[in-house]
Amino acid sequence: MSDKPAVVCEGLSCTLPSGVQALRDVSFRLQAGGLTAIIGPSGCGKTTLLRIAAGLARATSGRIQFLRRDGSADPIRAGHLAVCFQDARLLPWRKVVDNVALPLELAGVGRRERVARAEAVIHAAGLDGAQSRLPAQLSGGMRMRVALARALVTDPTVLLLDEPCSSVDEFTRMQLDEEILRVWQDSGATTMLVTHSVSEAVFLADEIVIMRRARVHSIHRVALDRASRDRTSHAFSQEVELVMRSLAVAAGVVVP
Amino acid sequence: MSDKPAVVCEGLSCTLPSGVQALRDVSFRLQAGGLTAIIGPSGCGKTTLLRIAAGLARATSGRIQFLRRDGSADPIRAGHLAVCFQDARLLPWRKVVDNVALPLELAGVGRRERVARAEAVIHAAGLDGAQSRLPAQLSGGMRMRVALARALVTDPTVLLLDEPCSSVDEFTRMQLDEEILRVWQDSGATTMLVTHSVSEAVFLADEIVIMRRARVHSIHRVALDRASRDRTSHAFSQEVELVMRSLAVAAGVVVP
Amino acid sequence: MKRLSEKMREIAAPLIAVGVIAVAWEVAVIATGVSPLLLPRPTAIGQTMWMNSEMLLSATVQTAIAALSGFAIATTLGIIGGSVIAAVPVLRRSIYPLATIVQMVPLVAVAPLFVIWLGFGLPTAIAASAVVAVFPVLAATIDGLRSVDHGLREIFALAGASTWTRWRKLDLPASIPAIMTGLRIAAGLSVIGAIVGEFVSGYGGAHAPLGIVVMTAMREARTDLVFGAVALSAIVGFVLFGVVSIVGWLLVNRWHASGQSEMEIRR
Amino acid sequence: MKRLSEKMREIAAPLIAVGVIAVAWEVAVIATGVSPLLLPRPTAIGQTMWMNSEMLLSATVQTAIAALSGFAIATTLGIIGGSVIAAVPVLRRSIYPLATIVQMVPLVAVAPLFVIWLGFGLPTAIAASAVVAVFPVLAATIDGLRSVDHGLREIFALAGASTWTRWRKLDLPASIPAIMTGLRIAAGLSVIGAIVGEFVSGYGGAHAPLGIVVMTAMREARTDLVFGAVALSAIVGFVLFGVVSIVGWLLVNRWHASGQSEMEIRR
Amino acid sequence: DKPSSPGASGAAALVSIQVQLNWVPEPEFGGMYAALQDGLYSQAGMNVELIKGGGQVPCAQLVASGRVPFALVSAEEVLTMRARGGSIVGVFATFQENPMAFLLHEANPINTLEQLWRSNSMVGVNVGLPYVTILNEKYSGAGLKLVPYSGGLATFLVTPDSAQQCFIASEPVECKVRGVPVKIISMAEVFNPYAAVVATNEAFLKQNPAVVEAFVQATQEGWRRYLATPQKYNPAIVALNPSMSLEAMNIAAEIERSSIEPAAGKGFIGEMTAARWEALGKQLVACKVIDVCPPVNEAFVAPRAPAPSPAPAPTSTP
Ligand SMILES: Nc1ncnc2c1ncn2[C@@H]1O[C@H](COP(=O)(O)OP(=O)(O)OP(=O)(O)O)[C@@H](O)[C@H]1O
Ligand SMILES: Nc1ncnc2c1ncn2[C@@H]1O[C@H](COP(=O)(O)OP(=O)(O)OP(=O)(O)O)[C@@H](O)[C@H]1O
Ligand SMILES: [Mg+2]
Ligand SMILES: [Mg+2]
Repeated sequence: MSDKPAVVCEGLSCTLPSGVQALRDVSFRLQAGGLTAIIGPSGCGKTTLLRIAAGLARATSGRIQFLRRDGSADPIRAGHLAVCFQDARLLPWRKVVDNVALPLELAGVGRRERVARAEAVIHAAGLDGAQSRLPAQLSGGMRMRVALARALVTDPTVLLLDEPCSSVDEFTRMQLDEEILRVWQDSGATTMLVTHSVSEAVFLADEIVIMRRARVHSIHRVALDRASRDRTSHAFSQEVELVMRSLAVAAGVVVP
Repeated sequence: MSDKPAVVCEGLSCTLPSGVQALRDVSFRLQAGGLTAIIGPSGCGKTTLLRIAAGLARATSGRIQFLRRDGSADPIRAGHLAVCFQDARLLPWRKVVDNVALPLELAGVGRRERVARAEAVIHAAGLDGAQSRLPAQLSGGMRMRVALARALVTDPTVLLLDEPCSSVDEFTRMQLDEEILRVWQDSGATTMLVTHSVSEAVFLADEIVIMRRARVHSIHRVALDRASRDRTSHAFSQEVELVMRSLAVAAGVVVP
Repeated sequence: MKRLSEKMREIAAPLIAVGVIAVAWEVAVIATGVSPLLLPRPTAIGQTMWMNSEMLLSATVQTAIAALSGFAIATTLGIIGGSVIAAVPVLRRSIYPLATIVQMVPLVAVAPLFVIWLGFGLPTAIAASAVVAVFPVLAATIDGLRSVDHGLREIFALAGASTWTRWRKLDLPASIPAIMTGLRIAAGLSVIGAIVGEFVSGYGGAHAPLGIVVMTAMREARTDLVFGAVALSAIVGFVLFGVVSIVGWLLVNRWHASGQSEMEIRR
Repeated sequence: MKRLSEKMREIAAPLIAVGVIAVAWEVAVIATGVSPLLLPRPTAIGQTMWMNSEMLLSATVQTAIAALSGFAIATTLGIIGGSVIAAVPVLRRSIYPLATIVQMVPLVAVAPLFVIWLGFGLPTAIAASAVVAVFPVLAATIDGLRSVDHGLREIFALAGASTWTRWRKLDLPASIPAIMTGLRIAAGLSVIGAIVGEFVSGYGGAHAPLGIVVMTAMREARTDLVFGAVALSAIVGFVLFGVVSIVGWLLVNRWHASGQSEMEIRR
Repeated sequence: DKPSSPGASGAAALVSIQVQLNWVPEPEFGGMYAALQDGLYSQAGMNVELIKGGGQVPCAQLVASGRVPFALVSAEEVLTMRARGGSIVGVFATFQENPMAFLLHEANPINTLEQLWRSNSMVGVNVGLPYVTILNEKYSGAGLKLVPYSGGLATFLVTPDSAQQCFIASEPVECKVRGVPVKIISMAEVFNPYAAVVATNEAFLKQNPAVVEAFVQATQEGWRRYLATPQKYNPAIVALNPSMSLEAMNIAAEIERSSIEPAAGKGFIGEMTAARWEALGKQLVACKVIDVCPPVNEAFVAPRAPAPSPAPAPTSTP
């Protein structure tokens, strides 16, 4: 896992063409091989941050760097950075299995292998039986799961997930969380997870970046041992409560 | 409020063109002026049910009826049934305010009045300042809030909401829940709310229909008084726990 | 399969329309007493076509060959050229507007060049057909490619897909509905292009193609034969149009809005 | 505003391309020694145009009036007709394929009808222009309307919007990018339609339009004048194309993919 | 307002008459422009408008359908239209000799129709004209490469051993002006219909015989004047068609004179005879353009010989 880069943001600001300042002086670090969650009110700049990290948008000032353990810059090879966007973005003419296998196809993986790998993640995403449906024949939650499966099917060094589980029920979400965890642990990818679920963040992340109005509000290190992250435990609830309070402040809610 | 119809589903089944059976023998009743939540795993048929209720899809068998208090059929006038779909469905060339005001515009409400009414819901949805942006200039969560605002801006007799709050953070969601509650109480609309959040369902609904694999798994009457629905109270947590267990069964999760 | 057979049934619809129009036309001509030299009756046209069926058949075959070849060339050049132009912004700004010129040149004016370069007969008719038909394909391809969803393009950019790969797997499939519009327009144009090409390029072998039949019949004031030949060229165009429509439908009906049947509120 | 001025700059690009092509052409003609009777040098064409500028200017104005009027008629009929056809499935199945015929009729063949119904000169040139240009607009409108997102249509259906309201507020705006493609194709066709119309209809006014100039110059083997007249007709076409493109861009750049600049991966 | 007896009411109400020409203003219509310029038509009580044509104007259909009272057509068009039921009538024949000919480069060894048709030259001809069929039958032009005449001269000029059909007062003049040595081979020996025939339609003729007669006479006089001094009238034609030079028009007028003017002492301008129409009809039937020749005496109204003295057109019919 020593080959996964750290992602370092320093003083990132981003003013969009419309004049909206989506990020102001955002600094934080995704630990190499770590899993960092980003939470914050709707519209606070999470997606913009993820897009800059993915190289799809340019920061107005500040910089973002991918660094190896030894401090040298890591020019991530194309295809080694996987993104699950907030909208599913499926190719409407491709079956589920071919949508999921797309990144492998583009990376030149042979047909048999990529179908096998795609079917494995499709199964993990609870989409058995939908392999040969077209996106239009899926429910909204299923479409998002296909998009997540497509991001997880590769063996990325950097994994950026933008609310991958927002449109599924709580139990499916837990199941998907397990899958994200598995992929992260297997691949050791440096992972950034944008989410609205505090309990999801606490369950999955090493660190939680709480954003507020285009800025980093606070950064919370999850104090729980990975082994002891049981959602039903008291410690877990306490941790969730803690983050929730920070988030409440970020969201401008008066905390009782 | 006596003019709001009850919605009665009897033995609804729906086989989609692809051969998927999205609903099997679904029966339940939306009380006139009541607020019913539908929860269930992703892909279990919630959206299909909502589409049939909205008249956008046809049931293969069974029937759905809109009934007045006196038992006569209520042919709901166009524009008196409002839907917030799972995807935002905004007109990309219209500003936020004009998207929200669209149903009023189509109902022939004058420009000044409809802008005023639209701005009020835009404010309640936490979208102040975004009135004159185009949909492409919004974040994912903001787009969904615009869609919700568009459904709430009319004075519907039947209100169908399909996961309106799934892509926002927990605090914005609470704020939106308050707004849904307010609109529901003001208009007395017979409301159906598809949601993935059990606590949202418990907070808002009179009854919770739990679906499983195209069928109604169980129907839960929320035992709490509306006045005493405090999310931090023990009674509330208990109620949530109760529904969660049913849902866990529906989702096929072994409950400890 | 059921839907494909439905599609086949759609072929019947224009035939019925043709029948209705023909009857209306017949009645109108008889009622208004317009001279058959200007507007012959459909029955007279049919009779003439029947009497000259052998000659007309061979003419139609020749013109169809020219039109089909021209259409094929226009399709190929239009899609390739359009893709290149869409991919290179400087070309799109400079060459694309100029490409309009290819459809604006009066063929008779450049006929001598065509004829010198390509010779008389079929080659010039094919070239004329291609020249007239290429711009719609080009324009539709360019506009289609430029309308591809940027979100989907990002998926390919992240995977490091080459422009060529992205074109094959995203841009082209996503543009098929637009390109089909271009091809539908080009279908008809390729036929008229072939006929005008025949006007200027001539006899081409023992039997005259439709363009020559039209010219000769016009000079001989055989209006019914003119209309018969025009009807046959229209049939060539219809068939091409129909094939394009069916192919387009087969390609996109499963995923594109245009392939889905219209929704209506049911309650 | 900055983006509009950028758009204006785009007008310069084809002009530069014209310059480059002209130089290449000049060199090629000199190098290959092709007869100026077949392919005159651009400088010779320029000279001839300059010497005949008055005559050519008035010819261009006349042809431009015909082409513009034809284009306007084609746009109106194409959009209205396309909307009606798209709205009524039975028409779409029966009439739409038949509509291809309007662009497939050799104008010379129906010229007598045109001239007799519409009279000499301008009216017939306008009609010819409209006939040639209408189908692309029609086809693009139909295909555009049929591609409107069904999800958005449901919003209107639920609000009980009439077909007319939905057309104004949803279908038409959503189809503008597609319609613009049709109009871009129609721009060039309307010019060639006007010129062919002039071939068959003669001219009413004192001065000959471009179609007549082309005809007479050909008869007199004044190839440089033929090319000069063709160049002027091309300019009319360009201007029309340019106006359509700019109008289209102004209408959709804020919301449609085609108006957004290309994304590239930055890291 | 319907045209009625012309000249009867003097200058009061001029009858409005349109004439559809089949080409742009050129010396082939010189007599009509001369009549216009000298006011012969208005003296005859007509306000004549010569509508400029464009090469593909459907003149025969226009006049047969009554869209215009007069149009210029060829004699074979009159017969074919009549054979198909069109009510067109020739009233004045401008060209007594077929003005269509073959144009060859001067250096070309071919000098006769027979030589040309038995050669394997490339010959540009209009598709669908009867003379091709006639020549084919007569000389079996098996080796000949017939190509469509596209209305231009460029192909001919760059191909020294080619030939193409021409109008004697047009393409040869252009070549002369350019200094390209050419020669022409007339096709009159095998196919000699009247050309630039002024035609009207039967209904108009029946209702306005006087108008037709007056028009024909004014045209006749116009031609007489034009052929006498074409230089006097050509500037006005150049003004209408600046693409042809005055020099070229003057040359053209000289060339066409012999085909228009009657040979000394024989006939008169515009004359038509039944024999010539009969002969044409036979040829058209022979080459299957028409199945049966319509009665030729109905196909034309021979113009009267002009009054011996060069007087203005008759202005009074009591
Ligand atoms: N257009 C369609 N064609 C074929 N199958 C469809 C179509 N739309 C939905 N389905 C299938 O119907 C079933 C029910 O879909 P529906 O959208 O009602 O689910 P849902 O409960 O709303 O799920 P989610 O919570 O993910 O939105 C799913 O299995 C889905 O795959
Ligand atoms: N293309 C755009 N043009 C202009 N403004 C934009 C654009 N995209 C986003 N914005 C604005 O930038 C801000 C940050 O947007 P972003 O998408 O990063 O929010 P987010 O935190 O992801 O929100 P959400 O949770 O709702 O997805 C918002 O105020 C949004 O309105
Ligand atoms: Mg976002
Ligand atoms: Mg759903």
